[in-house]
Amino acid sequence: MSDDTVNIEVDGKPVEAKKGEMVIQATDRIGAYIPRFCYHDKLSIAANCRMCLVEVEKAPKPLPACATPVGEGMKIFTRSPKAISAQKATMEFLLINHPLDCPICDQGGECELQDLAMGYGRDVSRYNDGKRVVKDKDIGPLVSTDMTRCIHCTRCVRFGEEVSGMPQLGTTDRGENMKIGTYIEQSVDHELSANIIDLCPVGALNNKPYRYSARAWEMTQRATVSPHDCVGSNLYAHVLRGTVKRIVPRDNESINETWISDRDRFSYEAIYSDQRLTMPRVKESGSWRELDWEEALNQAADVLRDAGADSGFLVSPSATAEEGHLVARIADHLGTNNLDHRVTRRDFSDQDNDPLFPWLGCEIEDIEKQDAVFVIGSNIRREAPILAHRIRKAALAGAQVSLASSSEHEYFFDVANSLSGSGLVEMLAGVAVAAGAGGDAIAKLVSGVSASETQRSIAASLKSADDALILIGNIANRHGAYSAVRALAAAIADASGAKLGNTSEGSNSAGLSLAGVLPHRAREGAARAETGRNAAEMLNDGLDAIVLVNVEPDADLKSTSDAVAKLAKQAFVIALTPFVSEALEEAADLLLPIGTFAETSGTYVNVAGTWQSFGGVATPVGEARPGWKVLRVLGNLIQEADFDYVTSEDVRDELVAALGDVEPDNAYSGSGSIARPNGADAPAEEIDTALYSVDGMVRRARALQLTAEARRAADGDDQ
Amino acid sequence: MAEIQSYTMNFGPQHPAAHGVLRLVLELEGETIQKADPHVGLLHRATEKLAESKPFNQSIGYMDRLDYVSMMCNEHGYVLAIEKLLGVEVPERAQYIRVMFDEITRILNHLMWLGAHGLDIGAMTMFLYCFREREDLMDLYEAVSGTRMHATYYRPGGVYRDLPEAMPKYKESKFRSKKELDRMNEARDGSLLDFVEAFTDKFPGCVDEYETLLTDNRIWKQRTVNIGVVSPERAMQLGFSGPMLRGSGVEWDLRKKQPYEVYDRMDFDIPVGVNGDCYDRYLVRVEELRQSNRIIKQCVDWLRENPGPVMIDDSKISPPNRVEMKDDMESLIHHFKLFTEGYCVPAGESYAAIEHPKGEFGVYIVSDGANKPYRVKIRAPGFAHISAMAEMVEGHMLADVVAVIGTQDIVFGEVDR
Amino acid sequence: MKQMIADGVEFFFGWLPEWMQYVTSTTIAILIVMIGVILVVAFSTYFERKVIGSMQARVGPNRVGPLGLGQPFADVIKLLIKEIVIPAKSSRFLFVIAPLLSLVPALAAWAVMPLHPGFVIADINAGLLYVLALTSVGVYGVILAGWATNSKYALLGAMRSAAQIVAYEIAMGFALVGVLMAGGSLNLGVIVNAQSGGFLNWFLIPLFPLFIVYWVSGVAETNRAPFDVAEGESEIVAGFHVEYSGVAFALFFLAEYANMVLISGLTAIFFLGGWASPFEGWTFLNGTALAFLAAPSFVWLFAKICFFMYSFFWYRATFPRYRYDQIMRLGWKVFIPVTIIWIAVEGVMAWARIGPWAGLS
Amino acid sequence: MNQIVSYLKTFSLWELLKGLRVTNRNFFKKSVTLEYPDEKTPQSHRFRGLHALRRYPNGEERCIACKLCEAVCPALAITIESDVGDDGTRRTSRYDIDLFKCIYCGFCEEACPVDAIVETRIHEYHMEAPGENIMTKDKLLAVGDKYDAMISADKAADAPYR
Amino acid sequence: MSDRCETLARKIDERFGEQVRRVPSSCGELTYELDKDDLIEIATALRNEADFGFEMLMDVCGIDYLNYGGDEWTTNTATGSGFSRGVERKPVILDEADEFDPRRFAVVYHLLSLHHNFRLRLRIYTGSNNPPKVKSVVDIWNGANWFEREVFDLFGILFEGHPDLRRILTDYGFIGHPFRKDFPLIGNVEVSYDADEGRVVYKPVSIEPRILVPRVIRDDNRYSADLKDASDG
Repeated sequence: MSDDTVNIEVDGKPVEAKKGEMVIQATDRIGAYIPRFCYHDKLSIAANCRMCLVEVEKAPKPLPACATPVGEGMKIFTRSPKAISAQKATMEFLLINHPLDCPICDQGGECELQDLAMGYGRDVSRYNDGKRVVKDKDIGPLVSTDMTRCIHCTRCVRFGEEVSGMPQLGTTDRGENMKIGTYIEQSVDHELSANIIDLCPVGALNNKPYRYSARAWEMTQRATVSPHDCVGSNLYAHVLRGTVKRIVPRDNESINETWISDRDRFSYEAIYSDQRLTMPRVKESGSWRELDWEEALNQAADVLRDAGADSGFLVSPSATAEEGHLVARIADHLGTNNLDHRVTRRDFSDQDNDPLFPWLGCEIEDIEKQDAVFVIGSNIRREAPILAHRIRKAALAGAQVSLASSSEHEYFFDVANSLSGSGLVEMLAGVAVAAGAGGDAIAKLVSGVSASETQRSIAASLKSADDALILIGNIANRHGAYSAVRALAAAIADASGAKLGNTSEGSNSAGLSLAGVLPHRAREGAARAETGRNAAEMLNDGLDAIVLVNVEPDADLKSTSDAVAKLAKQAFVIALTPFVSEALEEAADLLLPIGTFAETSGTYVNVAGTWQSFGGVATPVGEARPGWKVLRVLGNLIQEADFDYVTSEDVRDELVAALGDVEPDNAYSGSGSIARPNGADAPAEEIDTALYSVDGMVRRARALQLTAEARRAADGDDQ
Repeated sequence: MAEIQSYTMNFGPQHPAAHGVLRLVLELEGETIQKADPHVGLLHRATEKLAESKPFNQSIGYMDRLDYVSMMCNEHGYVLAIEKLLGVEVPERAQYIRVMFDEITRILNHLMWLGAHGLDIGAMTMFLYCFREREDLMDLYEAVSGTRMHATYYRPGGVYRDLPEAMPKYKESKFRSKKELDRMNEARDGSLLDFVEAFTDKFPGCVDEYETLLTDNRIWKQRTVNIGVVSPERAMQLGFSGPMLRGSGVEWDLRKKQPYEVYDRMDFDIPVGVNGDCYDRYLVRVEELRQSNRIIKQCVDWLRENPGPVMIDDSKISPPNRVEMKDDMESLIHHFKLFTEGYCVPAGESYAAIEHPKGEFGVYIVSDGANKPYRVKIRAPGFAHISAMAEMVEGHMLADVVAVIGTQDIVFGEVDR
Repeated sequence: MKQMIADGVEFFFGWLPEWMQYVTSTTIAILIVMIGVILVVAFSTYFERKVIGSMQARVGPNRVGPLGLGQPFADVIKLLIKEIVIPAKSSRFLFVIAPLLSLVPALAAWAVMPLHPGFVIADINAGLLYVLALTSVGVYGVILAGWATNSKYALLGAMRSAAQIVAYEIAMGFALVGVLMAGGSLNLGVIVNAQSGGFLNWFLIPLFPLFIVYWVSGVAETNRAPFDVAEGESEIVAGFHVEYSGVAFALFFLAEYANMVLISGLTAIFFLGGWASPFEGWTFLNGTALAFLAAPSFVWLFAKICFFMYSFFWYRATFPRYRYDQIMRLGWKVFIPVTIIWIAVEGVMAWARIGPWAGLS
Repeated sequence: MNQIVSYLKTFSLWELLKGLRVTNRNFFKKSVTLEYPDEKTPQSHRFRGLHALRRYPNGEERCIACKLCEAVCPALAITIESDVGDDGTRRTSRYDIDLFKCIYCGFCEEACPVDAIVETRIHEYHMEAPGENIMTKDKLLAVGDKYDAMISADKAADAPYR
Repeated sequence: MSDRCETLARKIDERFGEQVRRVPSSCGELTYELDKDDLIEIATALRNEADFGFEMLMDVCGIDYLNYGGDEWTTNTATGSGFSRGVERKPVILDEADEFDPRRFAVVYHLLSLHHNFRLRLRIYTGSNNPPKVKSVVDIWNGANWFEREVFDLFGILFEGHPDLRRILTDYGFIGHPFRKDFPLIGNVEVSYDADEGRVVYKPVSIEPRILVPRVIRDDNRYSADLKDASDG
């Protein structure tokens, strides 16, 4: 028995509790359930619902379990007559002002108030007077409000203050008149804001797009993984009769805790958008004709077979590893090395030094343990809101967070050092100098650079920290001088002892790298005999056939401004896509409908190197089919041998077996001399991530597009 | 000369006297049964498995459909098992109502049996006379529950609604004079209890009529006496219960021996047979008709005197009444949760047996604390009886098979479940 | 009446040769009887349903036409347009011929039935033997139907029917021996005449046990309840005609009812004085408006047939069905001894000149 | 003596004649059956027959798509799809009852918090084509509209017992 | 009643000692668990010995304890995660394992003594064999014949010494044991008439499984006497 434990007794059972922890934490651990509304593991303790009253021996009154620290020898009774009657009384008060809304309330069935009223409350009310009514607030397109139902647990308020850092909800007035609301009429638009839906124990805050469309008891909960960012947040899809009705978080302490970003939560709407491609289509003398799968696939196979080595594959970074593996195999069979998933990258010059299995540099949950974090070229809140949340936690815990990016982004914590403006390479060079980095690789980059105050401070923070992390973000990834940025970052990491990590595009860049969807490197990591054309080159050089896998030429090929026109010039473009858009219609010649992440099974390898497989959760819309199946049949048709996979697991297992045990590793071994980009070579602009246009699904999610954030972005584009 | 061989005959499953879907594979020598092999299961609906997938209350309606001629008795067994696990006490009035309707059901069942048994043996008029009386009882079912057969009336904690104060009446038509209409509506002028009482007054006369047609009739006796004889020891060995057991001379009636509800306050006798043949079982059942009539009368008298609640006053188990549900938060929540989730029954197991018209109807429920039963096993009396079919018909003639099926009072709803 | 027909024929067809006139008049007589019988049969199905319905506290057919009187025609039409299903493994020829075999004898027997004083199609002296012969032929239809169907149920029905008819034919024959002893002739008309002189002269009274035996055997012969084991609805489904449908079934149906009417008629003729009035000899009626009551007439025969038909229905509504072996026992072990004993008793009566023999010297 | 009587009874077919008397007596009694489509047996106002969806007196649909009836339906005969209605309230966009699945247990009616779904007294209905067994929302509302008076009266009569 | 129950329990404990284990019951019923090897010996004694005289076997019932205590709706993890619930149903996979959890399958016997007016429940677990096997009691109580056939049919438990162990309730040629918890409610195959082939054919089921109410286990105070109105008037 160590010093930091105390012995208590819960309902006659001896329990060992940690010193300083609350009674409710001890009881939860042993599974003795105490009812509660306001208490939440991830939030501070408010003790304002009073539901968790328990009897404690020698205490004159029942005590709230969530706000009573354990003490040696404490005897707690969770189900004694006194505790029960205290809870019953609390319940009665809570229900006094609750409206008779259950039948029309979306929370009905999953409502904590209902459950506790059943389990801990009276069965008939004694209250006969009128009930309080509270005016509703409009807090945006994502969260619907019925504030009359609110029981003032203040979880949402605490969430705003403590988790998102953006305190948009608060309480006004007190006693009977207490209300929860926004101080001023404004929408709640933080990228994590919709988590308050999950937090609200009653039906006051609800999911607006999902409003009234289903009941908790009829939906099947199926696990899946977010396809929108490199975190791979764990999700549950709630499915009714094959249709995704809503997405909720799946707890995973090491990835997303209990939170998910709004993007993950609401993107499912796109599955049922008008722009879904429901039948294969072919362009014949300028007009589109629908055709059946057999004909479509035969045509695609014919085109590819004819093109042979003169074909190319552009794969979305959010394609599953299975899809990547199949693409790579088909490309092998055709004898082409023209395949790439790095559709947003512009600088391929140093690609041979790309890590085989790029990653974050540390586990996601370890970010919050860092003492210093240096984020390079990233609008991290938009790229990966969950990572941003972890960094915020680190910052709140005292970590020095430094930023270097083209523009200032808003963060809800104190940023230690911030560098902004154009010239990312120069900024980093200064830090490198300050950190004392040197060596061949960056010799040309740092020559003649001197460090500013901020740069020195950044270097110092990294060097002095026990745990430090340097994170290269997506702005840097898309940077015209990415090679230089990476070389510098690696040098800084080397010099300061910090870990080097990078976020990546899409949800599966790592998986696709491993699968060999690269022009220069095959599946096992072996260099290809002949380096094929990379994403940019494929567009620029005419090919006989180009296959787009879940890539929209106008929005996803960010590195090339005129991708649509370039593709339209290609001989034959086959697009495997869930959606159809004008740009696709212009660029492609054959459209094959594939499923979105919800309709296909597959595997994503997230930025921390975790392989996460998921099954299809929804019935595919129309004639759409899972991408891997389409590729499988295509492979069969072009007579690739050993291509008879029955399930996506077969594909994955083959890939995993081929990879052996490759570990995530960001070690940079560049030795070549990377030239400093001069004025002419420097890219004109850096490409920021827009929160709600990262991929085809998000762009078509109705509710997300109605948010202030999306509207702002759209206005920005218009300018 | 060729050797004489027995031959096989398929009796059923679409045979008019098979009482449903019994398939009997008979080995005959001439018309004499050498061997009988009953095949059951053609009506198997996996009620027990279905019940495992539904909250407790939702299966009540499926219990009706087990033995579809004694609907409420099936419900009774099921709700009793649940009540045992929940440990709740049913209001007294509900207990009397249950007893009354159990006995009404017993009469319904026995009338159905008598009619069908008669019809099998060729006395077709019997069937219609029985149905004439059944009609009144069906009206009673309809008056309390809203359906004539599948009542869904018993609930854990009581019965769904109290007895109505008025019976529906015949309406005028061009076929009936005013006087005739008044005569037809005479018994319906008062409450349901008046109607029941009028029935109990006239019913013994009806039984006399049945008996005149059958009891002494030499053809009836020839067809039933010494047919399908089962000794008391054998009856116990084979797991017989109800009239099948009593017909063999074993005095065993759960209503007397292990009284449930208010049977211990009822005054009635248990008829017992002597020879254990079809005729004795016939006599036992006919006498039960009279005894049930007595019990009903006693219930009517009590129910008249003692108004009161018919459902347990605990919204954790039974939904609150509708008026409260509409303006009371607690009640609405309980209503909502009870109808969407049902109530959870404490973990444990219980076996509730009732004296069903056909024998011991037992419901064994295993609960793991969920809102759905973990396992429901229905011990249907007919299942044990029909398993003895082979033994009972061996050596008899083909026509006796029909008499034995009749005497066993088989209903495939419960045998196959 | 037969004379009337002959006169009419002579009037209209006097130009024909005499044998042609004879043929024509006989044909007309046959037609009258046949149509009459078929109508009676048709309506007896209706009345059976009505009677049994009433006994069972229900209404019976009441939808087709006033009081449901159109029901028989509706049934006929339905049966006529229904498909005849011939089982694949049946013997087709026999399957088709069997219904005819059972119907024809039932109708042919009417040839010797004295329906009205002086009206009988074939006034043959061996009428009683003819009747016995024809009723025995009827069973071949049943046996063939059961055998040709190639179904175990049908075969069982046929065997039951065969055994039953053999058993009861003997009892019936013996009962008729008594009648012919009393009547002194095989000619049915003579037998009827032997019973003239009021109901006290009917053979019913001296031959009461024979009457019972004959009547019950008659019920058994027609396969009617409580002896309907050949059909045995609840045992062997429909017995010999289990696979018959449409017209073929209708023929069996017709035959059964024609047989019922026939048996009713024969019983009336043998034991109830046929066309004779029960009030014959009530001289005080002479000259009054009720004089017709005493006159022998077809109406009386019809009334008696109706009574027996009602009895058929009545039994069906009342009694359970015998088991096959019990019927055999009744036939062989009860009825045959009873008839033999009563024939002996009759012999004594004839010797002692009592009863029907009183007038003999 | 008894034996003699019983022999006499046996030979005189006494019990058979008694039986014949019973049936003959009934022959002359009035039948208990009714002329069905023209007259009907009494029907309880609790009768559970064909379903109907009701409206408020102002014509507004009662149903609020709470789906209690769907959840409580033992036979899974009810299928509801709900959505935000034109006026922003909770409404059904589909309400199907499969009459072939329905077991007429009355639970839907018991569960409905707004008395929208009811089981009426109507029990004489038929279907002619496959698919007609599905009572759609429109059909249910039509039944409710047509028999509104009867339904209201029945429900009012039974209200004290529920 | 309960006195007599206790008396019987005492007698059983005395007579069989370690061979039987009493299972506590909340509703006054007497349940014993015993080893399947002891079944015949104990059953014979229970029937024959005057103290017990269980001359009737009312019921034989199989139970599959595969997911006993499992629920489909997480109801009290609201502390950590959200309140949004969906029903989690594990995909049902037919069990092909060679071994089972030894306490997975049980056979329950309901005995009745007319003489003493007692009821008694015996439970045996089948052990880990696949297929599970127990001894038949048909020789002790002839009425067990069909009950055991039913258990065999629905659960696949074999009864050694049964004279005629055939399927009873399911179709001729049925595959699987439908009451096992790993057998899907909608079944595995459906039958339909195939006009082309001119016969009835079996196909994999095409209907979607639909269960609306999730299985929920609640462990709260709802039935606690203290929650009743009596305590606060």
